[in-house]
Amino acid sequence: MDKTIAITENIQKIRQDFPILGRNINNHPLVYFDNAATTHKPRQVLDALVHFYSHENSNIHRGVHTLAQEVTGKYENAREKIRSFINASYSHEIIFTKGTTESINLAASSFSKRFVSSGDEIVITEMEHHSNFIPWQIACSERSATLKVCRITDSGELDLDHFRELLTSKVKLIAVTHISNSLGTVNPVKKIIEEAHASGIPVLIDGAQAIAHSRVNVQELDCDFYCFSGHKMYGPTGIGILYGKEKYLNDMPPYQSGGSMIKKVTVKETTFGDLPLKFEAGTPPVGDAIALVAAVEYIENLGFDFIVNRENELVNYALDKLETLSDIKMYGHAKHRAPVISFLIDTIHPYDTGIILDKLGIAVRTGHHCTQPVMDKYNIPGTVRVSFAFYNTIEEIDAFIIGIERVKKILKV
Amino acid sequence: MDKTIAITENIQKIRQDFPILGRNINNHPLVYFDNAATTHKPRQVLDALVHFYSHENSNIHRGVHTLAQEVTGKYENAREKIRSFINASYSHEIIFTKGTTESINLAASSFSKRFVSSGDEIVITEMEHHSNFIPWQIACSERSATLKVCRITDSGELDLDHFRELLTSKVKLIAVTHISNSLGTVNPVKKIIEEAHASGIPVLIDGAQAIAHSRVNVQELDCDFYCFSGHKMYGPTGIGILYGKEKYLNDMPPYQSGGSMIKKVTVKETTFGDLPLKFEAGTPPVGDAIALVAAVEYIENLGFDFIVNRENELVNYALDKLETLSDIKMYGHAKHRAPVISFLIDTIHPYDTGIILDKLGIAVRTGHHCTQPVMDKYNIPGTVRVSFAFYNTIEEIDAFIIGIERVKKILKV
Amino acid sequence: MYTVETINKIQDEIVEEFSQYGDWLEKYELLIEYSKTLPVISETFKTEENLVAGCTSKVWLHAEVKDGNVFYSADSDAIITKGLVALVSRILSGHTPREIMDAELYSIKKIGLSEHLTPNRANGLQAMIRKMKEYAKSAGGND
Amino acid sequence: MYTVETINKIQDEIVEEFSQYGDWLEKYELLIEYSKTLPVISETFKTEENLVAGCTSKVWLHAEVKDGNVFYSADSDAIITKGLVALVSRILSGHTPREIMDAELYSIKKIGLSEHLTPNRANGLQAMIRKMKEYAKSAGGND
Ligand SMILES: Cc1ncc(COP(=O)(O)O)c(C=O)c1O
Ligand SMILES: Cc1ncc(COP(=O)(O)O)c(C=O)c1O
Repeated sequence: MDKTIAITENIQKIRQDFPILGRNINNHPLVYFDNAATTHKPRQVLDALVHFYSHENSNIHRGVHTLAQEVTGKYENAREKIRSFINASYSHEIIFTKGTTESINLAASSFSKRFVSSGDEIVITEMEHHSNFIPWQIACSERSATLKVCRITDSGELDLDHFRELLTSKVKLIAVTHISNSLGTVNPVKKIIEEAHASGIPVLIDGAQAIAHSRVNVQELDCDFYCFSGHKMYGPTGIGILYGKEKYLNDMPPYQSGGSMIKKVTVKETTFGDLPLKFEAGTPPVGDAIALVAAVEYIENLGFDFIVNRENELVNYALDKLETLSDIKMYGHAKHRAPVISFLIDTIHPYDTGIILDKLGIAVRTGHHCTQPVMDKYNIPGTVRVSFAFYNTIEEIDAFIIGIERVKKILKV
Repeated sequence: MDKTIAITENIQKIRQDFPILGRNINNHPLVYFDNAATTHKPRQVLDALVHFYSHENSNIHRGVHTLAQEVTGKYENAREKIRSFINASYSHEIIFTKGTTESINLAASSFSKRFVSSGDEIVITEMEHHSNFIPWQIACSERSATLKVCRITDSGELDLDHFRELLTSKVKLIAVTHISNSLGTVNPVKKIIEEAHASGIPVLIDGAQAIAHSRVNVQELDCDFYCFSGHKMYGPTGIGILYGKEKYLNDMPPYQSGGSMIKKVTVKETTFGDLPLKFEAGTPPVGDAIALVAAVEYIENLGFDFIVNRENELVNYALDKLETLSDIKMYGHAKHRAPVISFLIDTIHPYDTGIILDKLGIAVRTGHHCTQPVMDKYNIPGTVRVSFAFYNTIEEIDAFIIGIERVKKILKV
Repeated sequence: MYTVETINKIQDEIVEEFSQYGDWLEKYELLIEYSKTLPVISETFKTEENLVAGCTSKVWLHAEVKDGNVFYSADSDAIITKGLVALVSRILSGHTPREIMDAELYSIKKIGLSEHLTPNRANGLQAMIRKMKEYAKSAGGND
Repeated sequence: MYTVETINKIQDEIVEEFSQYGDWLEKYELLIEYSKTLPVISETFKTEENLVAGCTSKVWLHAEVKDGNVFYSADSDAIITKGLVALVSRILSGHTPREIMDAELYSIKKIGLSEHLTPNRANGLQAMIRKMKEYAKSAGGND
């Protein structure tokens, strides 16, 4: 009892760091269950942004003046902070991009130019977000390679038998999501990487949904690439990370080209600089990279022990409550799951559910969640998805459950 | 006299909007003459950023909940604001990117995939920033096309005779900078576009240096593409614009792929959405796009009449003062010039000049300014570059001139 | 002029009807009632071409001309969207192409459903209206 | 141990020398004086390979071993950079590979030039020191 009160007080304190959580929507207090789309930002992140722009702002690299030196240092410190956050071996294995989508596009374009030729194969899975699907589809079509798609089971888990069948000598890379954004499945990526490596195949992990919800250790996973977005980990939009093992990044050609990433430019020929700048053409999102440090620090201050416990508590409570309702059909029943729940109410279109919940101040995501192949598999137009962050509360879930009852009543189920 | 005082008071008021201008560097008040690298951000822009993240934050598109709707609306309003700022015909001709470099990479990759084949030519100029140089070099090498480089004259202007010679039927596109970032030259882009169009050749303008310093009207220019960065126009880092005429953008294949830019994804095939989303895969830098509106409003409130007058006054004063000094060699003597001055003091290395000036609190840029071919032309390792914004003052220029004298004394010229 | 007033007369009736309900809940319930009055598009017309782009839910829209007047049939897999298309269809259906093209749908705002009119609204109400007017145009509104 | 002290003795002398100058201006003037004492690299060694990467200005660095000791010659097109390389060269030149590899260049901070030590510093002082130690290593510091 005392412990519950302590946790509740703690959460109330945490919620104060997120000013937006105090908003009213349609005369109801906002219940924000769309954290898988984007998380909110604590004051600390905004303070870092404002401090940067109002006291330090400068372009980076090669400037000799104090501001340029300071900001270059802070930008490189941000890289080092991310390195230590995911335990990469070297900070030059951390490439700043504008988000997961760009990270994967970079990897798909640049890796396949170097390592994929006609007749080769790339393996992805049926549960990939479009951002980890289409870039490989395009890369394959450009290199006359074949895209192989690993099936998922009815419970929304990877079909590991099928996966093993796909591991032929033609496969040049496997791209798989750490956590499914539409089904909540946590994939056994360590095992997948082990088996892939046993066949000499490198693995790219789409970590967009994982990075904020459990400790990621790229050396322990031994993944070859890992991608994520700042805005899904309490940081600003416009910044993301591509982690890549040095041995691959070194061999891959640049992706974009322009300022800061060259050794020598002449009309005849251009030679490119070393990692990581080779992959960071132009002025990077310096302010966002620096503010991302504040997001990492915020997460580290809370600690993943707390975050994982808290989010498990929320998702388990919500699952229990949903089970007490009739006419709810869940999509995704993985044993190991993230704080993401996809469902439909009877034959009610997810759009209708979303509209009514919004009228009650409850923000859920509806639709295909950029995973059309998953929806095709289940032959549904989409789902209603709720996704939690540590700042959500049991009371919010109760309000959501009441909301579901009202949806059913209004839409006469 | 009264007018001067009024202007001075006005500038002092404007300077208050830029908190960083109050900083001391090495015990001297900061004199920031590195505006061509990046400009500072007024409070209004920071307020917009903070307001967005603390009251509105949400992912965009397809979300039916209120926050998602609001933010999608604001994001699309930002697009409309940029459209009206540069007077494009349609807001779907405005593509949000992370900066000029990405805008040009997108155009180079996507345009050339569609319109450039073996044996074709692309024309750029000797004064291009690497960001408007290397992407075309790479595109040409990928398409077995030839890159032609228009010469510049000793005074740092385009050699228009050479330009005309280059306009053959093989040329598929001309990419040229509006304003040279290392020489300050304002190119006669309207004339260039006219002549190119007369030969049926589309023109891309690199507007990175122009956008904040004079009114850009893309319909009047009739350019086919126009690229610029938010951070050089008093906006945040991580956001940029590619303007393209609908007729080209419609025909060009997507650049990056992923969420938000598709019509339908199946394992067999993906079909892409319409403009502008076709070119905006993944979560865009929403916060930065929205804050960019505040930057545009700030510029519009001041007005280009004021800005152009003010910056001309500053650059002319600085040029006059520099002329009174001995041993100064200027690079770039264009008749029509921007508030950018490149020079060297006798044989002093620009790095040495930069270091000493920094000790005096004066921030200048030194080096090749990402225009190595220009430095090669003049056979110098780089220049010292001062670049002004409306918030700079005559007193700052005086301090800079005194600084130059000290550099000469310390380095014994 | 008289004909446009007819469209507006229907609009005024609808505004009147909705004005009897105070809160959003009752309005939505009425909208759902509307959805049941929609002349349903025949399955053969549920083609890719007849889909309205820009809706999260699917909306199929078909138009037929009888005696110089345009009649709409439609369907949607989402009931609120279906209610919206039924509402607009009740306003526009049965009028001449010219009348439809000239119609200004002020009633939607007055009813208190203006939130659905923003271009970024995932139900694509604006897109539906645009498509209805396009049908009218190609049915002879060019006179 | 004795030998590292020799390097440190030189460092202490330099710290002492710089300590007589209060402000940055005098320090830089002294640095410029240092630049004139640098054993200048012969033109034939001004190769791409001998360039120190990561400097805004060009720095060429060469090392020779005489009687078991390493001697550096260098040049730079920027005088302050040249002063820095002269300073470090004065400290390290003439010592054994082992001594050079073990040397800790604490003097630079003490002199008040620590700003030049940040890795992002465009003069690449850290890169220079690294390259000098690499030369020492390949000259036999692996014993
Ligand atoms: C699993 C997964 N991958 C990739 C992405 C794309 O991330 P972003 O839109 O930040 O580029 C998302 C975000 O929706 C995601 O959930
Ligand atoms: C003329 C010109 N083009 C392109 C760029 C590249 O802009 P960004 O670094 O913002 O991508 C710059 C900026 O330095 C520039 O001055």
